[in-house]
Amino acid sequence: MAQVQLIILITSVALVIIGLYSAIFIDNIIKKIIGISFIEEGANLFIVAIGYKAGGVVPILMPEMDTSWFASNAAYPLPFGLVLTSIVIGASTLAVMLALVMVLYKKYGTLSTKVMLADTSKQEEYNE
Amino acid sequence: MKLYDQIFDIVKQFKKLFSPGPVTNADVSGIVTAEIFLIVSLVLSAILLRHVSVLLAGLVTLILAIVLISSIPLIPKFKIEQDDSLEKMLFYAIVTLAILGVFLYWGGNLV
Amino acid sequence: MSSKATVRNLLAAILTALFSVTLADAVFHISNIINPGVSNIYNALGTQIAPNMVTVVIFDFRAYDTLGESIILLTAGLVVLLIFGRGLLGDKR
Amino acid sequence: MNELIPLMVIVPLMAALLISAFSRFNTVTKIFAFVVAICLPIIPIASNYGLHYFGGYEPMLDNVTNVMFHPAITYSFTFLQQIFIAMVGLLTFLVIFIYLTKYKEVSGPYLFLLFLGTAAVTAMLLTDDIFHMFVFFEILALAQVGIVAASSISYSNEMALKYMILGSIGSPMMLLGIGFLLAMTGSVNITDIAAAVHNGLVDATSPVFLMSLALIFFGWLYASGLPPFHTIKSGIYSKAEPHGAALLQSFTVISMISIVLVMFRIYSTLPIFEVLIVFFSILAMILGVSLALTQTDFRRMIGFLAVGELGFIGLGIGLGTQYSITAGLFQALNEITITALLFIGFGAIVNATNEVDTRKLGGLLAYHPKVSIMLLIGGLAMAGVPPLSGFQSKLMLVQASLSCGYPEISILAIVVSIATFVVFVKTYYSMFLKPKPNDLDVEHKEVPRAMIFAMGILLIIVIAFGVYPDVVTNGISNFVGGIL
Repeated sequence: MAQVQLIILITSVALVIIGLYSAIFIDNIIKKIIGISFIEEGANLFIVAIGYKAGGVVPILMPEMDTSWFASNAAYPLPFGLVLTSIVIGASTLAVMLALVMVLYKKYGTLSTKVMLADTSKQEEYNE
Repeated sequence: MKLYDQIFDIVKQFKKLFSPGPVTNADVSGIVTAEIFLIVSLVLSAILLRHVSVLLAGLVTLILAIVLISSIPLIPKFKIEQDDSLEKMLFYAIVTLAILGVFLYWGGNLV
Repeated sequence: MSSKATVRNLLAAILTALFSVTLADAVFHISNIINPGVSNIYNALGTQIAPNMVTVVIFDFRAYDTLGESIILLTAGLVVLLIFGRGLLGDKR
Repeated sequence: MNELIPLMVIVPLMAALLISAFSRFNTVTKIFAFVVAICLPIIPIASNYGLHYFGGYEPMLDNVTNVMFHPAITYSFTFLQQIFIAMVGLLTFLVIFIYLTKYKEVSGPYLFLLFLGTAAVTAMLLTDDIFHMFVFFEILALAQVGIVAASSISYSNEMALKYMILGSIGSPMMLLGIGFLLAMTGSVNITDIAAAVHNGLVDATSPVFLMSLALIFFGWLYASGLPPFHTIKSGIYSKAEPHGAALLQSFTVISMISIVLVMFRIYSTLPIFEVLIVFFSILAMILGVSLALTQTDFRRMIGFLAVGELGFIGLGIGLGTQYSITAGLFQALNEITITALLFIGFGAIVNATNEVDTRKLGGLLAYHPKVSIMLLIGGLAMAGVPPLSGFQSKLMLVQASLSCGYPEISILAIVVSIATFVVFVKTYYSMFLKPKPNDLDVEHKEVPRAMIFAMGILLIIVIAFGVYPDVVTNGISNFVGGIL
């Protein structure tokens, strides 16, 4: 049953790569940000997959379970705990990015990255 | 005379890239210093290759020095490549990431 | 200028493809060498604290991370409000 | 009193929360922020060295595999942490003092972000847990974005969004690297991971381990603003208020050294690790200083100079001997003070003239002699003129690279110092010595006392470290001996 874990791991890499591609090549800023959140979710999925244990049970002690049996058969809880934290981190960064995009969309009236996030160092006006 | 023309060319090219406004004496001296500093420091860091192989270091240093001096208005090119647009920043970030990952994974044990 | 951009895109695409192959290979190899490590201790010890091991990890062993997690949510909220204009610094320059 | 160790993080966090909740009451908030800011440098000095295990979970032995594990988050507090936390606490105090005296109405969210950033870097320095470090690193990134976005300078929102997008590529890569380490060792505690690597539980030559190095290294490049992230870092500094930028650069330096020390403890067995650090440091020095020479906006110029100085720290750590790492960390401490001094001093000029373009400034020596002299000393310290602190750390670096058998690096470091000096002299000339342009109207108002006070304090530190470097270097050297 190790295939399950392998499939999840490969999926997580696929998510990261799709995210990287869309973050580089797509001009629309919203789509770019969707790609970026793909990268974050890929990293999270990777850590979830580490917690997999072949033939293991969910790490919750049910009343009928023996504690020593549980200790040797439960899935690994540390990665799940870490992922819960990092999901919240990803959501927070996403919120801030989208807020910035909202403000900049009002300013420029377009979602194109080439217009919105171009080189600004030369545009600062030089008033004689 | 050719070198002089080339150095003069730096100033002319730089004016186009500058943020709008006059180019003062201090700026010109800064640009010329930057040009010389760039060549000297790149050649110096190429000498570090001698810890890998002395022959390689000599060759690379010579070629680098010749190439850099013959294409002397370097700073304008450098500045274009490192402006503030997201496109270029992302491009360089991705290139660094990919080279780091590929190089370390397949060849990190060779060093 | 557009030809330069094309070269750039091509280079980025090739390098990303190489990187993706590398990453996939690394992850393929990692599935053989996973080490449970400290999770064994959590599973053995945590049953005395609470029945759900993930809760035990989040709220007992690594509770300080969870504090950081809640702080980051608050920060995100405040920064969003800041971007929309609440509490900006005065002078326009 | 080891109970003080978590307080170093909790005090600024709680201050941040209370200030953001009660920012309506202006006077109370001001007094409260001032009092907490004074406490920040005092707590680390009053605290004793030691370890703090959260929840009281001491290291435990896994009965099956006979490996020691730290089940809970651990903080370790030594001389290195003490000196850096005290320094960043002092800097936070000065910046908040400047801010409180500059604006009549305090902005709650901005004070929140300043305190939160301090709390985050303190946690990053103290922690012995790589995931905990990642969490606080993300908090720090959000706080930096907030500080930039708060500053109503034109194009600051664009720069903040660029920083976030690049950061959202950099930090998930770091998380992926942490995931690789977690998969291989089953722990996120740095002591455990380092022990697993050094005991041979993890194959240090396996490509997967090297891949984790590549991913965490990329995250480190983003955190510290080394190339390819040098343009965005200097941009961030130039779009923040000058006193905010003084704090931002200290955050950058501290996150750089805390992550690189973690990487050093885990990966120091790999020869490629040191090569990589030296490579990127040299690149940072060359690109940072050569771009600083071509700037006309002096905030941007100091930003690039700060990136160039980061290269010296990286060099010290990349050379990998006890002496060189001590030199690198001492350079980090000096850079925090000197760059903060420069940012605050140039901030005073912005305050007086509302102008950031060096071409439109001039003749300010007659108007602000105190500021100009302090700035001159700061710039000399950055370029490494004796007897100031920058000289001591750069001398140590040059000696270290000579004794490692890399005379080229010594020459390069000296050349970079000279170029730094040129940058500074050029800017100083065009701001203070050149005749005043006719259209420049200097407001005849005093530079805020708080700024003069802050610069004076930082100057005293710069000179003190320059005359008595042993006070700091001995302690740092002991710490480095412990991790080698």
